[in-house]
Amino acid sequence: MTQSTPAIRLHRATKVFPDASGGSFTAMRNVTLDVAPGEFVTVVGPTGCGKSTTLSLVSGLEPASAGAVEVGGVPVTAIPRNVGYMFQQDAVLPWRTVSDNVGLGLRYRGASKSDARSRSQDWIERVGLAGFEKYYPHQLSGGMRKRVALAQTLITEPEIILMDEPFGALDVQTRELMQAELLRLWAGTGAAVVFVTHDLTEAIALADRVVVMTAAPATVKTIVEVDLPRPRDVDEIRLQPAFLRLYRAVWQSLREEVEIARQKGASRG
Amino acid sequence: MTQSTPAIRLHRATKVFPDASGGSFTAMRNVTLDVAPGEFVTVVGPTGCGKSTTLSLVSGLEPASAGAVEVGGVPVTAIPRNVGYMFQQDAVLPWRTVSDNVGLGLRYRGASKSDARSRSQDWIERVGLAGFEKYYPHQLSGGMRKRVALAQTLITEPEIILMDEPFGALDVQTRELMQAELLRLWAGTGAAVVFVTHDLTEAIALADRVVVMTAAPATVKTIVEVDLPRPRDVDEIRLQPAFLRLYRAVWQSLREEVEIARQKGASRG
Amino acid sequence: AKDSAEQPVSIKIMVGGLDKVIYLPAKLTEQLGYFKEAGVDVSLLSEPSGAQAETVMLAGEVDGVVGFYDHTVDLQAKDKCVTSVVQFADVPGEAEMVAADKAATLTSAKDFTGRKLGVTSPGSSTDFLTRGLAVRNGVDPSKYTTVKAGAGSTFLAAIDNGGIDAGMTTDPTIAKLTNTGKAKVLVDMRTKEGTRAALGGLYPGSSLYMPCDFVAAHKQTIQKMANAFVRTLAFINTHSAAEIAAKMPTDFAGSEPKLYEQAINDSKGMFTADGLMPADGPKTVLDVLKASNEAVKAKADKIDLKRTFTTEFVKAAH
Amino acid sequence: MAELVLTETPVLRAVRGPRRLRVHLTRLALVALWLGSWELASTYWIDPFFYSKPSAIWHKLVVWFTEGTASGSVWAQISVTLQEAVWGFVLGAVTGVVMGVLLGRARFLADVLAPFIKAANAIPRIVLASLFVIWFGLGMSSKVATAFVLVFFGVFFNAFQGAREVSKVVDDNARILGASRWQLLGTVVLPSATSWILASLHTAFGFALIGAIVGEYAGADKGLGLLIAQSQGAFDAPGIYAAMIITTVLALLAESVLTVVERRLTRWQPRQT
Amino acid sequence: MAELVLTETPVLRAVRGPRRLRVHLTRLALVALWLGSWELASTYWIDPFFYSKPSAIWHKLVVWFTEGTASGSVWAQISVTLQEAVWGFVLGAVTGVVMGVLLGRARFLADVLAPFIKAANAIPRIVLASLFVIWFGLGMSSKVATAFVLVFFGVFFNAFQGAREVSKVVDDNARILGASRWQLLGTVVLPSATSWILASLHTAFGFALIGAIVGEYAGADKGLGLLIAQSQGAFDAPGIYAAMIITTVLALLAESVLTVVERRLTRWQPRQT
Ligand SMILES: Nc1ncnc2c1ncn2[C@@H]1O[C@H](COP(=O)(O)OP(=O)(O)OP(=O)(O)O)[C@@H](O)[C@H]1O
Ligand SMILES: Nc1ncnc2c1ncn2[C@@H]1O[C@H](COP(=O)(O)OP(=O)(O)OP(=O)(O)O)[C@@H](O)[C@H]1O
Ligand SMILES: [Mg+2]
Ligand SMILES: [Mg+2]
Repeated sequence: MTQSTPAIRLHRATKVFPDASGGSFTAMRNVTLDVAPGEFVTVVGPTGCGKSTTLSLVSGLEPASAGAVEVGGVPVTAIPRNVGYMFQQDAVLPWRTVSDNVGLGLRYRGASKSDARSRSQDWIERVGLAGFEKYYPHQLSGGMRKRVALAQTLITEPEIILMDEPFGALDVQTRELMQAELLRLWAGTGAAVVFVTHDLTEAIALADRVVVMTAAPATVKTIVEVDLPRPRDVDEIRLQPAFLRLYRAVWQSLREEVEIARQKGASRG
Repeated sequence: MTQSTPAIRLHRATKVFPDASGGSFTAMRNVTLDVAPGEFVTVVGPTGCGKSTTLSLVSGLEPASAGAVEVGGVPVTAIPRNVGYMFQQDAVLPWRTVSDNVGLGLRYRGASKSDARSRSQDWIERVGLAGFEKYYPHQLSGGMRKRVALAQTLITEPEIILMDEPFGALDVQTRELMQAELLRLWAGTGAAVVFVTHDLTEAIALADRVVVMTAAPATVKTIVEVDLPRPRDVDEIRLQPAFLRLYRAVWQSLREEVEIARQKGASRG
Repeated sequence: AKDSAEQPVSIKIMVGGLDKVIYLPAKLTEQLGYFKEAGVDVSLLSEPSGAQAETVMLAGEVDGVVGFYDHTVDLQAKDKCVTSVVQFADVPGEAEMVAADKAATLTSAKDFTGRKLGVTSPGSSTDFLTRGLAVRNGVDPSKYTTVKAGAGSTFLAAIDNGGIDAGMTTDPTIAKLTNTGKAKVLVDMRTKEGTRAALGGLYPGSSLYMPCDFVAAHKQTIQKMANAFVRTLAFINTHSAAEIAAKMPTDFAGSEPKLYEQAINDSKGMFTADGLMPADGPKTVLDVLKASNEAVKAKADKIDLKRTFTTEFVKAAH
Repeated sequence: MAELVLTETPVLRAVRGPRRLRVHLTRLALVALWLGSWELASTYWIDPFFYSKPSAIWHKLVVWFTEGTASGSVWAQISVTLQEAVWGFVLGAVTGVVMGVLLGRARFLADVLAPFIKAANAIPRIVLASLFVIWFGLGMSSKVATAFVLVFFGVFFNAFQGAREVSKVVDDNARILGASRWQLLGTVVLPSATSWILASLHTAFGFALIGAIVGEYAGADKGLGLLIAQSQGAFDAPGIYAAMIITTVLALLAESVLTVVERRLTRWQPRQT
Repeated sequence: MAELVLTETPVLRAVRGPRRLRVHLTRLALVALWLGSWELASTYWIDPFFYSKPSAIWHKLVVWFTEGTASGSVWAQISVTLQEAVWGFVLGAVTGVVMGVLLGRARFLADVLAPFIKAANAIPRIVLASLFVIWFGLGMSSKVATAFVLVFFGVFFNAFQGAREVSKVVDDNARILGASRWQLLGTVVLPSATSWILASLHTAFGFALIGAIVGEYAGADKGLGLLIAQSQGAFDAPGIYAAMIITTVLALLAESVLTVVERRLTRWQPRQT
């Protein structure tokens, strides 16, 4: 893979779902987006516009209806190697303890039990779940389950990291800790990250580029380059004037889309 | 019910769960809180502290291990009448369409099919899901499912409204629209609301009082009275100096708790 | 294998209902210890359906079957050679029973038309006999309904609740029915006279038969076994029903030992004293089967009755 | 293991056509292979007296359908057995679902009755069949009863477990929304247990047929069970196999009806790829 | 309906003790009521010749256990039948789970084979039992085979459906985390299908016993099936019922073992209240 090959390439990617009444529903239309290796891209867009669908195309879990989806220069037909995907829904294994869930990816990759255990212990501490190693998911709170999923995804050190609203269920402070943790990890590895969020502060604070998507069917509306210096202190950065300018730009762009989405919804109804 | 009877009364309510290794885990300890009819209380606290547990005690789904839980002056032994509870997890019926899901509470209360349908149609439009009436939950995005749950809960016009991070998965604008919708509905009915959120802006903008909970086991740490005038425009209110003062108070209180939570976690590990 | 080279073998015999009185000599021989004394190792198995027992034998799973002689004729019509080695009974030991409330209108086999007649199972000896009776009395078998009524309790229940008008069965069912007055004997084939009157000759029933090639290959062993059986038949002839019943396992008597004893008493007469095939028996069987069995009817001319039984062993046992 | 295509690459709609064809062709090939080798084996190596052969079975079927059987037209036999099986199936399935769902939701009743139901399930049905003949007579009811006891238990245990596996949060949600006990059963428990119940129904009709035939075995004047008994009595292996084939075809027909019902009832689920 | 306590008010741990006692007492009362009315009825109204009576059955059991049966010690009969049933159960359950899970995940194979398996499921087992004697001989194997075919289908269909009901997002997650096919089967499909498989195993051992007994019916020199056949021939109603009771007790014992296993395997689930 030469330096110029994007880690992720979407070219006019389109996704059509069969619709409730036998017709079809276009969730994504002609989405074109390249993510370079080592780049951190955040995605914002009106609810229900097609953000999760975009991630599922990149992950290889759903095939595109039309257009090209490539990871590492190779068209996606199955799940690409070294992809990490943290789902929007609860996706940890209900029959595994926290410790086993976090170590799962390592075990799948052939790590020994004790090796997986010690490395997962480290991650459990990083996400602040020490003491809950032996708990089953149903014994955890929503935010704790999210953090298990986070550790589960990052422990395998994927080259492509897809995250779908990972920090939505966390309190402000924990969220900032997790953001810092994520940035630290990412800076070390040069992984390409696509990060979906509804929190614009988060979107700008973390990203190299913020992608604003249109209301369904999703296309790329604007891409806002975030030229803030790294390493960033997420807590402080949002007081800088450059940040506020970016915030307003993204906010404005998004607001238009939400309006469109609502009007569409109303006209459909 | 006289005016002085609180709509919800928790007195030294304690909840102990059996723990993973056969011991027990105290999720709430001696939580004492009264919510008056027509009062809007928001609850913030570190992730995993016991907020959802508190709601489940009030809803009658889980019995308290000790202490008193009363709704409308009556000890809670089963699900009290006229309670609405929007869960943190996805809880809509997967085998019902959006339209049927929203109308469910009405149908349970004996409304005719056509009546339920027309009233649910109204609510579907309010939450911006017009056009998706015939979709099944698995065909919706995470944020759309949340909005279905919202409509489902509010359509029955409950006197006690319990909401567990209802707007966490929505984009900023949609979230504001939903907040406004909720306030409008609540203002008309005089329902008591307990609203869990991680978004401090939201917590303050909506509330009469913000309850800050301690790290697990949850107790009430501080209660911040929000003396901002109503009706409030959520979008504008957060620029007022009074708001910023309140924000800082809550933030400070919460930050301490998160620190404690992290240290506890680390010492347990 | 030649006789001289023959190895002593252990014999497996499938009995078409170990507990049925008509097959009593099998278990009795074992109980009396005659097999051991004769120097053969015989194990008895049970299988309620005669045809199934034979299929198992032909498949080589057992060496002999205690069942009705008529099946050897039936099987020959299907190109399988099976030969009766010891003939336990020279009459079927069956009776056509008519339900008490039908006895007034159903007085002989001539009245079979339009009736529901019970047999243990279609294709069994009871079925052959019923058809034979009908044909001899001028009733075409298609004019009545054959009902699978089983034996024992199910048969009793069928008579009781009108499931069948009449039916062919053995002791102790016959005894039970007559004792309780629920049914009467219409045609009695438990005695020589009755059988002759019904079928025009003796109809040998209960017997031990084996595949022809097995018999040819194991003459010494079979001789020993025949010795044991002939001893048993003599024992039956010289002892009272009570003495015989005392030798049998208590379980066989069920909950009513008296009934069992009575059944043995009623059926004792049908056993041969010497294990010999009655002279006119095979021909009666062939006649009955010609009328009642499609396969036999089709090959009636080709059937060689001599191959269906042998008296070689029982004669030598004298 | 090359055949074990785990559902990794979701298949597009358009691919369905040829895929279907491939499925049918493979099935056909399997049947042909099986019948061919059977015919060959029974002609040259094994004794058709025991194992019969396809051509003889086919001939038997032709005779039955054109000339009828010893106990009358083959359609009469089929219709008797089918009626018994359908009744047993319907009664057993309905009772099984109702009792399973009710006990699945009523802890105390379930705790009390569980050992009895489990014990009843262990009673050898073949013995029951002859007891039923004694209790209910030789008519249709004894066969329906036999079919019933075979159908009931499978359906019951699945409905029971299905009623217990209802997602807790969905159940809680419905109760908060004001569902009464019965509404909860109808709108949450039953739909959620549907896949469980359907899974058990797939085996149930087969069991109903078995029940009817076992019942006929224990005593009857008509039906496929009688045909089998007759064929066994007459050493007529082709007859045995022919009756078995008719039974099988009946079961497959019932199965296809069930599949249509299933598709309607599980419309809400994500389509499996 | 007063009894139908839907699981509305979660029960605290402390209430368990007396609740358990109440369950046991109610059970006991039911058994006493049932036996008492049976004894009474058969003494005064119904014919014990057909229906037997508890005291006679008890007496029969005493005789069997002290003096033995016609074919030897009753323990020998039990051990023979139990061995056949256990083998049939183990083989049937293992094959059913393995095939069910594999086919549940392999669409093409499943599509091709489904009609065959459904057809096989409709074959009347009683006929099979007599065919098995011919194919496998009179020894234990033919009974094991009969038990096998009775166990297999129930387990198979449940394992199959269980493998299909795996939560899509959990499955996706495991695949993203790098699970190979086999790892996916072991860590996701099997655990998720566990309740399905366990539900089918609850009926399966009963079926295995039935299979063993039907097999013994088709020809045997030992076993509970033979005891039943013998009792039937001897009009010995107490014998029939006594043998049935022994079978039932065996099934209940197996059931209690299964319950222990079940509790271990489903430890991860929220405790049901
Ligand atoms: N299986 C499906 N069948 C039909 N429509 C679907 C299906 N899956 C998703 N959709 C539709 O596709 C659209 C986009 O869904 P998606 O989950 O990608 O949204 P999203 O941007 O992630 O929204 P959110 O922010 O709420 O999570 C939605 O309108 C949804 O209804
Ligand atoms: N069934 C259970 N068994 C054991 N512990 C439990 C159980 N349910 C909850 N807990 C524990 O109780 C604590 C509080 O959980 P709760 O869900 O109330 O948290 P929360 O405040 O809602 O957190 P979040 O903001 O992440 O949703 C957690 O530490 C959790 O591990
Ligand atoms: Mg999404
Ligand atoms: Mg919570």
